[in-house]
Amino acid sequence: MPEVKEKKITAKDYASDQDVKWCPGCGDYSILKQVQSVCAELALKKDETVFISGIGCSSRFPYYMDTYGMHSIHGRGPAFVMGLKTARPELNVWMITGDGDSMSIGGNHFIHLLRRNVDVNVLLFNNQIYGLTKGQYSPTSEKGKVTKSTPYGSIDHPFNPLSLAMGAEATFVARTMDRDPKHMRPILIEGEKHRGTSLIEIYQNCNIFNDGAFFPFTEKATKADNTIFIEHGKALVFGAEGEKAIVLDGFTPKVVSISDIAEADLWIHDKYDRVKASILTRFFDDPREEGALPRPFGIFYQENRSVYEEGVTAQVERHIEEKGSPNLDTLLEGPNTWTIK
Amino acid sequence: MPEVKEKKITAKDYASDQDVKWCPGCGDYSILKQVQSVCAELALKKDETVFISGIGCSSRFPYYMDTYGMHSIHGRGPAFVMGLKTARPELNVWMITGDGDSMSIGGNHFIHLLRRNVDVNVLLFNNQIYGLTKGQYSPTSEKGKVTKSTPYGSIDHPFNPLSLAMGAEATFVARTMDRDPKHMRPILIEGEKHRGTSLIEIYQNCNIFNDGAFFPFTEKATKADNTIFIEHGKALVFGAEGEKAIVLDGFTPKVVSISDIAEADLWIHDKYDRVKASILTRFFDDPREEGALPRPFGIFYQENRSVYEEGVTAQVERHIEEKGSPNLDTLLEGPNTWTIK
Amino acid sequence: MGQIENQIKDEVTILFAGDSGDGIQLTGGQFTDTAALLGNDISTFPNFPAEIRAPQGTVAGVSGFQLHFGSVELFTPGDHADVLVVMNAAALKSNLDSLKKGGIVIANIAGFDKKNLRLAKYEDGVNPLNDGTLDGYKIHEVDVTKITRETLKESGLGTKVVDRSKNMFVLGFLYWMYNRKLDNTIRFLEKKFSKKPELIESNIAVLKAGYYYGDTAEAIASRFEVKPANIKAGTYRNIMGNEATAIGLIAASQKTGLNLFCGTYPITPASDILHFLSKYKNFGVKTVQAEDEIAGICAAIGASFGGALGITTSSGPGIALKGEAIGLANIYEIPLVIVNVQRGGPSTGLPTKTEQADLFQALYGRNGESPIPVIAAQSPKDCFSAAYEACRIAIEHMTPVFLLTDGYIANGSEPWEVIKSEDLPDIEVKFAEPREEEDPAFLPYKRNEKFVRPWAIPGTKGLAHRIGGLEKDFETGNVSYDPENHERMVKVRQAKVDKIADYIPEQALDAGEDAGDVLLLSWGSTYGAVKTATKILIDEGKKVSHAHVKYLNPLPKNLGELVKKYDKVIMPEMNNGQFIKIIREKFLVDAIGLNKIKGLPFVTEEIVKKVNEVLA
Amino acid sequence: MGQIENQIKDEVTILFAGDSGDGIQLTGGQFTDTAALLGNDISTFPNFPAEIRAPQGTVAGVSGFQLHFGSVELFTPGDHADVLVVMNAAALKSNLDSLKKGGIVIANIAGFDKKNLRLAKYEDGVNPLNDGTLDGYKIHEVDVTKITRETLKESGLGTKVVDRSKNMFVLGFLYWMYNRKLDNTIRFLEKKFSKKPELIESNIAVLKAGYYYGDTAEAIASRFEVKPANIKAGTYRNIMGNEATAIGLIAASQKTGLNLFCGTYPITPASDILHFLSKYKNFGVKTVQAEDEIAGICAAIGASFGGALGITTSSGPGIALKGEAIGLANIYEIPLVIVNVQRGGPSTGLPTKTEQADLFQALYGRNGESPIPVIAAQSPKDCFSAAYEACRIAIEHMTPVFLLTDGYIANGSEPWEVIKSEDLPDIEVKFAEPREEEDPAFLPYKRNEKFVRPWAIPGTKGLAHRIGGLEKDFETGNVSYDPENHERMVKVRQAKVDKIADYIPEQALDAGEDAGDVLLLSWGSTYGAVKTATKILIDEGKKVSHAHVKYLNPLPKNLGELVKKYDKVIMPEMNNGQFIKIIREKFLVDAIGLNKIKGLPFVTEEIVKKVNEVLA
Ligand SMILES: Cc1ncc(C[n+]2csc(CCOP(=O)(O)OP(=O)(O)O)c2C)c(N)n1
Ligand SMILES: Cc1ncc(C[n+]2csc(CCOP(=O)(O)OP(=O)(O)O)c2C)c(N)n1
Ligand code: SF4
Ligand code: SF4
Ligand SMILES: [Mg+2]
Ligand SMILES: [Mg+2]
Repeated sequence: MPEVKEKKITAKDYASDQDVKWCPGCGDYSILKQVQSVCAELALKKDETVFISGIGCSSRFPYYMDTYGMHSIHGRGPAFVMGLKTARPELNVWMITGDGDSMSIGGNHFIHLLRRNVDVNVLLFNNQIYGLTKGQYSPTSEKGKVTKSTPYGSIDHPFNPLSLAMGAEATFVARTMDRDPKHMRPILIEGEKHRGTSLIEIYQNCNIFNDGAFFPFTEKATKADNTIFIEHGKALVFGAEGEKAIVLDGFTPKVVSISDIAEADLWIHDKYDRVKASILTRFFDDPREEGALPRPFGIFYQENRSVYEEGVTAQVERHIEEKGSPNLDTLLEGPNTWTIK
Repeated sequence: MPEVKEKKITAKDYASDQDVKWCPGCGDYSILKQVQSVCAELALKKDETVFISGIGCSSRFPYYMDTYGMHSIHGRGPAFVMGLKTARPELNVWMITGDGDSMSIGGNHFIHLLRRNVDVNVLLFNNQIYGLTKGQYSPTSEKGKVTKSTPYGSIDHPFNPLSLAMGAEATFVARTMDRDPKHMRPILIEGEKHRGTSLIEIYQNCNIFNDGAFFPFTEKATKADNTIFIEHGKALVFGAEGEKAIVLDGFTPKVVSISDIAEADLWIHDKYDRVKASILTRFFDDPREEGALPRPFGIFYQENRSVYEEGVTAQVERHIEEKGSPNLDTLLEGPNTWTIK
Repeated sequence: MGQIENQIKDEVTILFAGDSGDGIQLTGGQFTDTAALLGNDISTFPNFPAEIRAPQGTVAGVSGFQLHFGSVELFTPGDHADVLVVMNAAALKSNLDSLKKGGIVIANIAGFDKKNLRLAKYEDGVNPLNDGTLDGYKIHEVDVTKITRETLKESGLGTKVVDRSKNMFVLGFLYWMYNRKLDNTIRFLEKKFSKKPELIESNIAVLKAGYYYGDTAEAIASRFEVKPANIKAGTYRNIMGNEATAIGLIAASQKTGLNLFCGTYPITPASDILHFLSKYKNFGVKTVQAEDEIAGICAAIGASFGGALGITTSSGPGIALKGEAIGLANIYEIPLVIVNVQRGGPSTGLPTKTEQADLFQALYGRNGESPIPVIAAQSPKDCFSAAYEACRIAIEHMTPVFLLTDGYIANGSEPWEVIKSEDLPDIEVKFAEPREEEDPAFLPYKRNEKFVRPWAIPGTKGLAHRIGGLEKDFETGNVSYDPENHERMVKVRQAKVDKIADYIPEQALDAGEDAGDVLLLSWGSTYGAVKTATKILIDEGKKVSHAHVKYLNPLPKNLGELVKKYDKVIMPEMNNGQFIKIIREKFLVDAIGLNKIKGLPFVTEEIVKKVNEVLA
Repeated sequence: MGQIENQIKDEVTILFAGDSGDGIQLTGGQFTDTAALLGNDISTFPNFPAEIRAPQGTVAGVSGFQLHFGSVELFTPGDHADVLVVMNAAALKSNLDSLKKGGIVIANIAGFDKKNLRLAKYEDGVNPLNDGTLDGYKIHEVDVTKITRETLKESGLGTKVVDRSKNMFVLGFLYWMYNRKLDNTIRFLEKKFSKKPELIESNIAVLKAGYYYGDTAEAIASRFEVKPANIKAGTYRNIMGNEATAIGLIAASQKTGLNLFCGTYPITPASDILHFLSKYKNFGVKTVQAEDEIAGICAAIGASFGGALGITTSSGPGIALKGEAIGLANIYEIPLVIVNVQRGGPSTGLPTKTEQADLFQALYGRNGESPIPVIAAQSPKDCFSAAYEACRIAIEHMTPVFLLTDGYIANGSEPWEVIKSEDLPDIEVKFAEPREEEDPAFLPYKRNEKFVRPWAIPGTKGLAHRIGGLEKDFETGNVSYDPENHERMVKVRQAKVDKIADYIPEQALDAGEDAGDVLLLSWGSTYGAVKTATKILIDEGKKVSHAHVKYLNPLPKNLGELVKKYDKVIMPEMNNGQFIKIIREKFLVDAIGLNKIKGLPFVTEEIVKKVNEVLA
């Protein structure tokens, strides 16, 4: 008997009927496209997938996905995720957030999500600016940034989101960029496969309020020298011809010419090594500075740790085993009664 | 002419007229005493010193200090500090917080305070429990903890407060304990001297709801083997007779017998080394486990970075220099006027 | 000395007071259980200090437990105590006001030594036991500490442990005074210390010592008897308000088959609801102690979106933090129960004291037009039905619902006739049905006759949809900036809440005629005091009626009509006047407020007095 | 063709509409400035889309700017436009409703090509320019894009840059229509592009092209003249509401010598206050963009504790988050100004639209009894005096104060007579004086005749003291759990706020007799529409009066008396009825609501209509 072939699901099937309303040229479009295409590749069930977001340009994302979705309130996405996943662990949940949403107002929920290790894919659209409120600096904006709210330059030292995540017990820490869809796809897929909170920071260009913030990493002329693509088990090499490598001098990373060192001395990326991953997250130099280390992209760190909602469910199940099925009448009666005749 | 000697100020001078109302035996008493005595030692001006706290047993602290003080709302201490210091950078400000106050509800303000590096001494009373609300687990409670709100054991993976602080760009990271006043004093003094946010985690026994949480580190019988006191420039040695040392095997710390290694191979503590400090904050094993690393006490990390409120003030001053003193009439007039006759 | 008299009493109020460490709550709880088991009606009121263990011996450290029991129906823990038990000087100092003129003081004289007198801030040389302070009262002094130690001197237990059982002496003595048997407490001790048999023995010994002391000591002239109450036949249990709330929530989840999800953050006096709920995991209850109140409520909303019964619990300051998320739940139109166990405010206020000052916060504490049903519980046991009813409205009307209780009834207890699960009212739950591709488009905001939209949960085929906090189109739920649509949506959200009035009972009178001189109009935990006062006034021949409002939003449809039938409307509230503003505004009646803002419940006589003033 | 007529007009309303990227706001702003400089009275209303750059050409992406200018006094941006300028089909679609019957449409036909018609969701083949949609209007079609490109074809500039100046063509053409000179805009262009001289030239060229087009094109039959208004002699400037708020706050800080500290978090439509304030660092202004709204207000409270003038600004959802901290400021009794630039709610609602639905949130949006003064601004320029007055009350009465404005007046603008700093009312600031050890103890909660406690700031000798959120003793401010003290404190905090009524003006009538058939009672940004409506009604001979309430808490002392003198009280509000509840409750008058909840301000005729209905 011939197999009945199901109609192959495509990226388009994940697009909702709503007009996408980001500014023309916004980096968000590329991310939306990759997510939809990854959904199709993994054939995620639309009816069992939920996109949850906070508030911001990026957080409009769920409206554009033909799945279940919650556009919630500013910064609180992780809490909605925690509630939904705890109640319904079997659902496939994605969270969309911006650098303001997750690093500013939502910082606390963000770090608590990571430590609890709820099974969710977190896409952090980092454009180093508040887009939706028309251009104020964010906790990831570089110091000295001139914006609407900092006409004479900002004073705050920024967060390094991945470094913060490492400190907050994250179990999957990765970075990619809007302008390199080929790189983004496998990272999204790995994130989806990871059990626990998969944090994927995506450098995203806001062409209206912070155009070019990441051009040193994303544009052809400068990309090769300013970025390093890290892969588990592969050496840390970069440059247009792969001519440069990173080695550790004690604990200090250094750029060397590949021809100058022995293969055995190369730094082989190990995503299970917390210390080395932490050092990698600290590759955070301003690319315009002399001797800047290249910015890493890829999966920095991964750890296998128990998942919050599974723990909750297991406890419920164990308790039912121990105490037996619930009996409402026993509960209503309580431990001590007396009877009046 | 004979010098007029001022009456020497004593710890008692910093005690307010209010009855101290912690439970008898609470570790908070010892911290209060040390802080008052350090204030006296440094002869801090009572009228120019402000203690700010959130809510919790620990946060009652300001009431007991005869300085200015704000007992505020749960978790928001850092924001009050930021406002007061920005408005009045010359004041000497201390912040008192608990593990619930700073790591749970106040986590976001806490990490933002650290990244901004406001000049304040933060004393984090970590008793791994909610004291004031009578014994629920906190984000620093160990997994599996049985408390009023987790009768079958907690599920959350806890924060490692110092590790989180490192990820949040802290510039001064230290740990001490209620039961070792001799160790606490110099740490408090160094914290007070540091320009920027000095984070001092203090292990504090809540003898009512979490008695003995830190006994492995604080009690005579076990202290020597379970703790390591780290000092800048000194080797990482510990044990009753200083017979054990820590060395790094690659990036992995190991306990060795001091007799087994050469002096040159000892790990000399360098509080300015971020990577090594980060590794030290990860000495976080359960002391009851086989092969547990000792828990470090002392100053883990220190960094000299510009202070938030000074940046704000400098900007104001530069702006006055550039634009001249303010003229309210010019402001009221605005750039464009017309006259109707 | 003369024979011991046996007096029959209709009702008695005992106030136990001592140091936080003295086991006062346990003692009171035991007496309560024993009285209940004998068939008395009871009502209790524990009163905690704000500190965990304030310094021993000080006024700040005094813990109290007031117990009212009787052979008649009771609705309050008693205006004033007949008997005041004080373990130390501070306990006397801070509670003497609550004792009836001529009442009995039982004092542990070990608690009146120099040190304790100083800690209680009596002046040097002054001892209230003998300086005339207690003139007009009947004093009975016992050296409880000493007798306890003597009783256990052979036990081999340390002094600390021995001293900890001195509350059992007091309990035994009171059992003697009130002709109670010891078995209930003995059973309790056997269970509690099942792993420490030496403590069972020692505690029972001291309990008995107290009982026998009554028999032998000749100082007390009377024993008292309080007969079983003539209450409705049936099986009863004793219940605390917070426990009743928790059980009410679980019952609603069991009855509907929805999983209960509670997202919350500890805060006094609401934490106990979490503590209770977290024990019942086998009922499918999931509790999350979140990082803060905001995360707690957002998690509950997330769970509700997933088809669970989402609950969040807190007290005033925590509720203040939830305002933004409550607005979201309102526009999501999703079931959610928000429990506020009110305490003294503003700000941190008086965390361990009671108040009713968060009604306006419930009604209005968020941005925009965001109407939310509000229900208030009137007594410890009523917390059960109020919680159950809050769930019913939340689920059947797809809306967040506020349940207001307060510190007074949350920690108080009373007997509760055990209800069978089958007798619980039905709650209708209907998830939206799966949809095939060829079916018409799913309209997540299309309403039924109650103006209620469908509850479409993830995992349901063909219902994928998105909800958000932006204004939404009337049917599709898609974002809409259309001006007319916005007005229509604001109005329909209001209409949906107003419509609930069709699904709740009309307002009934609790007592009195349906017209008259005065209507006492109350809500929440003032119920017992107002009911008792009304009875007294009616017995005095006054034309006074009482109506107690459980549904504060929407109001019962007949309420306006009802209030207008009285010459005067008096509204007692433990706040500076909140519900009265609603009544005045809605019905344009010149209602008169009676306000008590002391962190303490009304006593009956305060209400009687006010009514008499108004009538004069 | 015939000669061009020159009509004199009293007032004209122009509505510019086009894509967000079309420079509509700039065009409107330039026309406003030019009209203002000529001495017209003006009133403007910009209307933004919610998206930053919604897809070009769609209805969602339309940006509008309505400008009302006249030789008579104006109080609103005009009910309906005389002229509608549309840059594309979507702009016509979404704004035609706002055009007067018989009004003029100026349409850029390049914006009506196939693509644009499709984006605007017109059906295939339908073009509103020629399908009868515009029957009864005067249409003037211009291919703005084409002419602009032609004008600049020699300029060497790229098409993108060239196209961006097409708004200048429209502006030039309207200058011609309304007999305006170009110099103000030329000066503006010279300044704006001082670093890009090629753009000065090109923009001026297109501006002139527009002007000359009017001269040469023969399609328009009339030019119009609007004479300078007969307004009070003096020097004027144009001002937007948010700017006026910012300047009002700075003025109060300068006048008192206090440093201004603003702790805030961006949110539409309040962010501009932060943007303005952050520019004035040389005024000692310190702004902190905090991590969230809670941190923003807490930082402001911290700064106030330190002796600064603490300010926090937000809109509805952000204010919801501040509830707990506002309660703290209330019990701290410390100066603080909380600005809420209201927007459409509930929840995220309609972020770029206006509403007045946060009054109850201001009055009641927190736990416990926590009374806070509330002031509302009535127009863009009034934001200045309202902000200044909010600071005065905060400082002189040691209290947090709510200032309510809304999206309508925050983004709208009008002329404002420049005030001299010396003419600003005085604000009294008194920090508590240093104290020597031998002086009597400092009592941080001891009150003066206004019930106001001293402001004792760190750094002051001998005044070290602690404040907190727990209830405090009446004089010492130490923590107190005493029941009587709590009631006393709740009452005195209320009395302090009530007392402010002695220090604000009595309620005056804005128009009409002091008794009559109808009182229009308004608050906030409805002022202009209600004032204009009242004038019309009075002119028609109706017995209508108008009172506009600026102080919403406490209310002016005579307000009750005043409202009772009218047969009917009508209360227009851009919400579902909030202030009306206060008036009904307080004065037991059966006030009638007129409610518009569309994210848009009232137009005059809506009010006139309602009054006529009530009078009928
Ligand atoms: C409680 C609250 N505060 C503030 C806002 C206003 N607001 C909306 S989005 C946003 C920041 C957006 O920045 P980000 O998260 O980086 O998202 P982006 O727009 O850059 O994608 C702010 C401050 C809000 N909607 N709610
Ligand atoms: C907004 C708010 N939520 C909750 C509470 C209740 N609460 C008071 S203190 C506390 C936690 C205390 O724990 P921690 O900070 O560790 O202090 P500790 O008492 O252990 O010193 C909580 C939950 C509160 N006061 N305010
Ligand atoms: S403002 Fe920036 S982030 Fe937002 S949609 Fe536009 S380009 Fe994208
Ligand atoms: S509860 Fe614990 S932390 Fe609080 S005062 Fe008592 S011992 Fe100290
Ligand atoms: Mg952003
Ligand atoms: Mg703690």
